[in-house]
Amino acid sequence: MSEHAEHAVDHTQEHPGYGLFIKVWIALLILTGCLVGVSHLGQTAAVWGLLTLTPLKAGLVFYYFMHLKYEGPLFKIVVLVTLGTLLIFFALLFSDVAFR
Amino acid sequence: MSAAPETKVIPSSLGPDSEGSTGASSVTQGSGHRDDFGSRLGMWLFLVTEMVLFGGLFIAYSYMRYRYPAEFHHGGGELNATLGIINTLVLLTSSLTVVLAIVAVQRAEKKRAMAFLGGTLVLGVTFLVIKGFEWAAKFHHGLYPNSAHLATLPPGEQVFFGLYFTMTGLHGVHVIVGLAVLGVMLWWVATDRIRQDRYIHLENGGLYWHLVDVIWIFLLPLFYLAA
Amino acid sequence: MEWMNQAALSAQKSDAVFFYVFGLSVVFLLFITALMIYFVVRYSRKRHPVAEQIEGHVGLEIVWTTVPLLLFLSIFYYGWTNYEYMRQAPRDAMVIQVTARQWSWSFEYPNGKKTKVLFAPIGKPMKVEVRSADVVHGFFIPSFRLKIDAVPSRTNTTWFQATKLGSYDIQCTVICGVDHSLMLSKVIVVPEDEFKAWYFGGEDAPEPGKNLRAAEAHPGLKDMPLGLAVLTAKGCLACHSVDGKPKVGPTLKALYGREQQILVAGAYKNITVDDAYLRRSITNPMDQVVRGYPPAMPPTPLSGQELDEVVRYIKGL
Amino acid sequence: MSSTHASTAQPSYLVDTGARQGLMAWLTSTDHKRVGLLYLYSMVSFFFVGAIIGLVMRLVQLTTFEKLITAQTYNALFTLHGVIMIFLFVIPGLPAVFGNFFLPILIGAKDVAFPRLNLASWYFYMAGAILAVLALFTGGGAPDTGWTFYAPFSLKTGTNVSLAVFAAFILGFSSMLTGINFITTIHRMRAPGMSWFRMPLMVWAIYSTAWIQLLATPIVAITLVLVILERFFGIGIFDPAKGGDPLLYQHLFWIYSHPAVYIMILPAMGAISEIIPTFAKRTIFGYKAIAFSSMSIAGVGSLVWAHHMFTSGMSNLAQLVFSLLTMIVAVPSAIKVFNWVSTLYKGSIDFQPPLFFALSFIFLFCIGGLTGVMQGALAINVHIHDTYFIVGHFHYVMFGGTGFAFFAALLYWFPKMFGKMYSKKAIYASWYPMFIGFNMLYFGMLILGMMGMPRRYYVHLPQYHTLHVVATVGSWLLVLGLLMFFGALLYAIFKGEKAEDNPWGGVTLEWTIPSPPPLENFEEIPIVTRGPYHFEPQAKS
Ligand code: HEA
Ligand code: HEA
Ligand code: HEC
Ligand code: CUA
Ligand SMILES: [Cu+2]
Repeated sequence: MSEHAEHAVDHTQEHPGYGLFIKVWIALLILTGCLVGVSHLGQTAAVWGLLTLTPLKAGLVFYYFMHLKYEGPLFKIVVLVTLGTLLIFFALLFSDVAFR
Repeated sequence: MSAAPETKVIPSSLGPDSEGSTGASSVTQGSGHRDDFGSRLGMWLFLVTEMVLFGGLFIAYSYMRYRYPAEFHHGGGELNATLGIINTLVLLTSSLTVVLAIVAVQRAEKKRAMAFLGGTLVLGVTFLVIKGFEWAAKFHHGLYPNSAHLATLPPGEQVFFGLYFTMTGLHGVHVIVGLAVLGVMLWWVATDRIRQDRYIHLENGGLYWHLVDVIWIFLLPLFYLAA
Repeated sequence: MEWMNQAALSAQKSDAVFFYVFGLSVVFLLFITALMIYFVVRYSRKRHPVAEQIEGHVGLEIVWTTVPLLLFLSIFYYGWTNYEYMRQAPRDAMVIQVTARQWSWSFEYPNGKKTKVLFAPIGKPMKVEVRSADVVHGFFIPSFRLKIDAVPSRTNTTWFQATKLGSYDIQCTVICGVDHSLMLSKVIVVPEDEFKAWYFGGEDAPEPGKNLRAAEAHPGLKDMPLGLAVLTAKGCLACHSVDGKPKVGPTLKALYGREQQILVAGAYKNITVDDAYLRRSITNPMDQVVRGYPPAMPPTPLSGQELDEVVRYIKGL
Repeated sequence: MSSTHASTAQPSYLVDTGARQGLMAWLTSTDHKRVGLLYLYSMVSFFFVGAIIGLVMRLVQLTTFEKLITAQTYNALFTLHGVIMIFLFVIPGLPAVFGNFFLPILIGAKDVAFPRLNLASWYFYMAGAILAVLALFTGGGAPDTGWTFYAPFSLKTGTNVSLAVFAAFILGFSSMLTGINFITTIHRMRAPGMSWFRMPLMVWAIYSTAWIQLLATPIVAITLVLVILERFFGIGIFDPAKGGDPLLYQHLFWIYSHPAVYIMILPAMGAISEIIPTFAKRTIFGYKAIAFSSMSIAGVGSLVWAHHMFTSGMSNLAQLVFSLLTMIVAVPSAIKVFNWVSTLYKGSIDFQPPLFFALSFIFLFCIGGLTGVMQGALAINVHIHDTYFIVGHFHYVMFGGTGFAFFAALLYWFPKMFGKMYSKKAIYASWYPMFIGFNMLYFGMLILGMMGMPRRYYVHLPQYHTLHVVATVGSWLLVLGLLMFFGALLYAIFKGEKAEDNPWGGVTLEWTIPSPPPLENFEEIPIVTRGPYHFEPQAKS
C-alpha cells in the first residue's frame, strides 16, 4: 500500500530556488574541466576519468536538474532498475567478448 | 453462490476529463484531481526507453572498443576535442536554463521563464550549429560512412567512425526533437497554458532535455577525450 | 533407424544427455497431465459440489521450487560436461579448414589437398576450422550431433572422431540465401589405410571411399560424360543446371551460341557465346558477368584437359 | 447471482454515443475497450494471413508447389510468416487485446492512464503492419532473411529488408508505448483498497510484461536502426568487411528477442491464472508464488538471450553462463504449472470450454517448455540448433502456449466483451481436430529436428519426407479446427444468445458489471476489501 504514500506526496511544496541549480551547474562545469584535464594525463587516466567523473556528472543532472532528489522512492527505483539492467546486459555480453 | 468481492459504494466525481494533454483523463481515482504524478511517471518510463536505446549503443561501443583499442585511440585523435568541449558547456548551460525556467514558472515569473526557455533554444541551436561544422569538417576530409578514404583505414577505425556518426547523429536527432518540444513549451508559457499551478508539461519537457544532456555527457569522453 | 545412427563420439555424448532430459520430461509431462485429468474428474462439480478454499502451502511451494531447480541444474551440468570437450580438440587431431560460401562447402587438408566432400579416417580425431567467405552459414553433421556456425571474419572450431564407416550428410543450417537448402555435402568416413593412401598419394591418388561415394555422393559418376563428371566433381552444378532450370548461375543448357548481355568493366556489352567466351567465363568469372546475375561465381582451377571437356560438354547441351 | 446492474442507465460501450458514428466512432475512440477490440480484429486478421502462409509452407514441403513457389519465394514466405506471427500477433498478443479491455476493469478503473496514447499505439501498430506488407511489394521484393535478420546476410541481400526492419521498429514503438501506459495505469489507477496483493494475477502478468517491453524493446529498436543505417550508409558495425562483428548483431537482437518470448507468454499465463480459479470455484493456489514468478520470469528472462547463439562461436564462459541461466528461468514456469494444477485440487470443477482450452494450454506449454529445456542443455543444443526441433519448440510455446491461452481467454471473456454467448458444443467439436492436428504437425517437427532436418529449407533430403507429410496433414486438421472455432465465435457475435452478466460465476471485478460493459465501466468506483479470488463457501450443491 505504499502507493497511497505516493498519492500523498505533494510535489509542489518546497521548491528549490535558482541558487541551488546554479551551484550545481558550476559543479558540472568544474567536473567537465577535471575530465578534460585528466584526459591529458594519458590513456589510463582518461579512462578512469571517464569511469568516475562522467557518472558523477550524470548523477548530478539526474539528482538535481531532473528533480530526482525531490521525488518519492518509485522514480529512484525506476532509474536504478534501468541502470542495473543495462549493467547486467553489459556484464553478460562481456562474458562472451572478453573471454573469446 | 458466486459472490462478488464485497464492494462498497463511494460517490465519484469523475467524469471524462479532458484536462491536460499528455494524460487526458488520467485522474487519480476518487480524488478528482489531475494526476501530475502519473504524468511524470509516464515521462520517466519513457525516459527509461531512451536510456536503454542509447544504452544499446553504449554497449556496442564498448564491445567494439574492447576489440579495437588502438584504432579507437587513433580515431579519437582525429576528432576535434575543443569543439566537443565547447558543445558540452553549451549543453550543460542549456540544461541549467531549463531548470531555471521551471523555478521561474513556480514563482509565476512569466517573463523570466520565457527568457530562460528562449536561452535554452538558442543554446540548443548553437549546439547543432557547432555539431554541423564538426561534421562538415569530417566530410570535407573524406571521413564519412562508405567514403573512399574511410575504406582505406583499418577496420577498427571504420567502425569507430561508424559509431561516431551513428551516436552523435542520433543524439542530434534527439536535440532537434527536444528543441521542438521546448519551443512548444515556450509558446505555452507565453499563452499561459503553462503557469504556476500547472507546469507538468514543462517539467516533462525539461526531463527530456536533461536526458539528452546526460547522453552527451557520456558521448564527450567516449569519443573526444578517452578514446 | 538411420537417424539414431551415432557415427561419432559426439553423438554418443549428446544422445546421453538427450535421453536423460527426455526421460525426465516424459515423467513430468505424464505426471502433470494425469494429475490434471484426475482432479478434473475427481473434483468435478457433480462429485465435489463444495470447493475447499485452499490458499496455498509453503512446504509444497518450496518443494516444487527446489526439486525442479536441482533437476534443471543437473541437466545443465550434464549438458555442459558432455559438451565442453567438443571445443577442445586433442592435440594430435588433424586440422581441416572448412570454407563455407554461398552455396557450397570446401575442405582443405594440412597438406594442401582440397576437396568438396570431407574425408575422415575412422577413429581419428579431426579438428575442423570453419570459416565463411560471405555470410553466416552453419556446418551441421546430424549423424555426429555436431554443429558450428561459419561466421565471416571469424574462425570457429570443433572436432569429431568418427566411429562408424559410411557417408553422412553435411547440411547448412543458417539461412544464407536462395540455395540455402542445397548447400549440402557429405562426410565420408573411411578406414585409416584407405585415407592414408589418398592423403599421402600424389596429385592423382584415387579418392578414398570410392565404392561408397559412387553410390551415395554422385550416383553414376563413372558412367557420365567426362565433361559432366568434371562439372559434378568441381561443384559447378551447385549453381548451374544442365537442363534449363534457373539456379544461382545461368543454366548451361543451350548456352553455346546464345546472344546475351554481359557486364565488362562497368558497361553492358552484347555478345554471342562462343568457345573463347566460355573459357574466359570459367577461368576468370569476374571479368564478365552475365546481366541479371550476381558476380558470385568463384574461380575454380581446372586443368587444361578438364576445361576442354567442360567446354565440349557445354557445346553439346 | 449478483447481477445488480439490470437497470443500469449507462449504454454499453458498443453503442455510439458521441458525435461520430459507425466506423469513425471506433477509429477515434480512446475508450480502452474499443481500442482493445480494434486490436482484436486487426490481430486476428493478421493471424489468418500468417497462418495461411504457414499452410502454404507446409504444401511446399509436400513438393506440390514446386513450379509456383520458388526457393526465393519460400524464403520470403517464412520470413513474412515469422514477422507477422511474432510482431503482429503474439507480441501485441494478449496485452493489447485483453490487457486493454480488461486491465482497467480488473483494477476498478474507468480507463487507462493515457487513453489517447493508447489509441496512438494502435495507430503505430497499424502503421507498422502496413509497412511490413508494403515491404513485400516494393524495393527488391519480400525480405528473405528469416525473422531474425541475421547480419551480414541481411545487409547484403537485395530484398527489401530496410522497410521490413523499419516496420518492426515502428511496431516496437507501439509496444513500448503500451507498456508505459499499463505501468502507469497499474501504479496510479487502482480502485481504493486494491493493494498490490489484491490485484488479479492477470494484472501482475501484464505488469511484468510491461517492464520487459520497456527494458528490452529499445535494444531491438536501436539494433534495427543500425541495420538500416548499415544498409543505407554502410556504417560498418555489423559488417565484417569493415571490422564489424556479426555476433554483435546476434547479441543485440536476442537481448530483445529472448525477453520478447516472455512478453508473449506472461500475459497468456496471466489469463490462465484467471480462468482456472473461476471454474474450480476456489481461490488460486499460491497467489504470491504466481505473482512473484511472473516478476522473476521477467527478470531472469532478460538474462538468457545468448542461448540462441550456442553454436555461433561464443566464448566458453558465455556458453556456460547462458546455459545455466536458461535452466534457472525455467523454474518460475514450473512453479506456475504446479500451482495451476494444485488449484484444481479439491475445487468444484465446472467444466466449460474456457477451462478445456486452459488445460490444453498447460499440456502443450509443458511440451514446449520441456523441449526448451532440452535446447538449453549445451550438448543437445549443438545437435538441434536451427533444426525443425526449434521450429517445433517455438510453435508449441507460441501457438500451443500463447495461441491456446489466447483462445481460452477469448472464450472466457467473450460473453463479457460482446454480451453474447457462443455455442459450447461447436467449440468442443472444434477442439478435437485442432488438438490432434496441432500435435501431428508440431510433434512431427520435433522428431524431424532430432533426425537432423534443418529449418528454413526449401527442399529436404528424402529421409525426412514421411514426417513432412504427416506434419502437413496435421496442418489441415488444425485449419479445420480453427475454422470451426472462429466460425462459432463469429456466428455468436451476430446471432448468439444474450449472455448473462456473470455466466461463469467469476468473482473478479469484470463480472460485477453488465455484459457488455458500459462506457465508463463502473457506475461507482468499487472499494476493494479482499483478495481477487474470494469465493464464498458454497451453501448448497
Ligand atoms: C512464447 C514463446 C517462448 C517461450 C515461453 C519459450 C520458453 C523457453 N525457451 Fe524458447 N524459443 C522461442 C519461444 C519461446 N521459448 C522461440 C520463438 C525460439 C526460436 C527463435 C528463432 O530462432 O527463430 C526459441 C528458441 C529457444 C532456444 C534456442 C534454440 C536454438 O536456436 O538453438 C532455447 C535454448 O535454450 C530456448 C529455451 C527455452 C526455455 C528453457 C524456455 C522456458 O521458459 C520454458 C519453461 C517451461 C517449462 C520447463 C515447462 C513447465 C515446467 C515443468 C513441467 C517442470 C518440471 C520439469 C522438469 C523438472 C524438467 N528456446
Ligand atoms: C504465434 C506464432 C506462430 C503461429 C501461430 C504459427 C503457425 C503456423 N506455422 Fe509457423 N512460425 C512462426 C510462428 C508461428 N507459426 C515463426 C516465428 C517461425 C520462424 C520463421 C523464421 O524462420 O524466420 C515459423 C516458422 C514456421 C515453419 C518453418 C519454416 C522453415 O523453417 O522452413 C513452418 C513450416 O511448416 C511453419 C508452419 C506453420 C503452420 C502450418 C502454422 C499453422 O498453425 C497455422 C494454422 C492456422 C490456420 C491455417 C488458420 C485457419 C484460418 C483460416 C484459413 C482463415 C479462415 C478465416 C475466417 C474464418 C475469418 N511455421
Ligand atoms: C557460387 C556459384 C557458382 C559456381 C560454384 C560456379 N558458377 Fe558459373 N556462374 C555463376 C554465376 C552467378 C554466373 C553469372 C555471373 C557471371 O557471369 O559471373 C556464372 C556464369 C558462368 C558461365 C557463363 C554463363 C553465361 O550465361 O554466359 C559459365 C560458362 C560458367 N559459369 C561455368 C561454370 C563452371 C564450369 C563452373 C565449375 C568449375 C562454375 N561455373 C561454377 C555461379 C557459379
Ligand atoms: Cu549456407 Cu545456409
Ligand atoms: Cu530464447
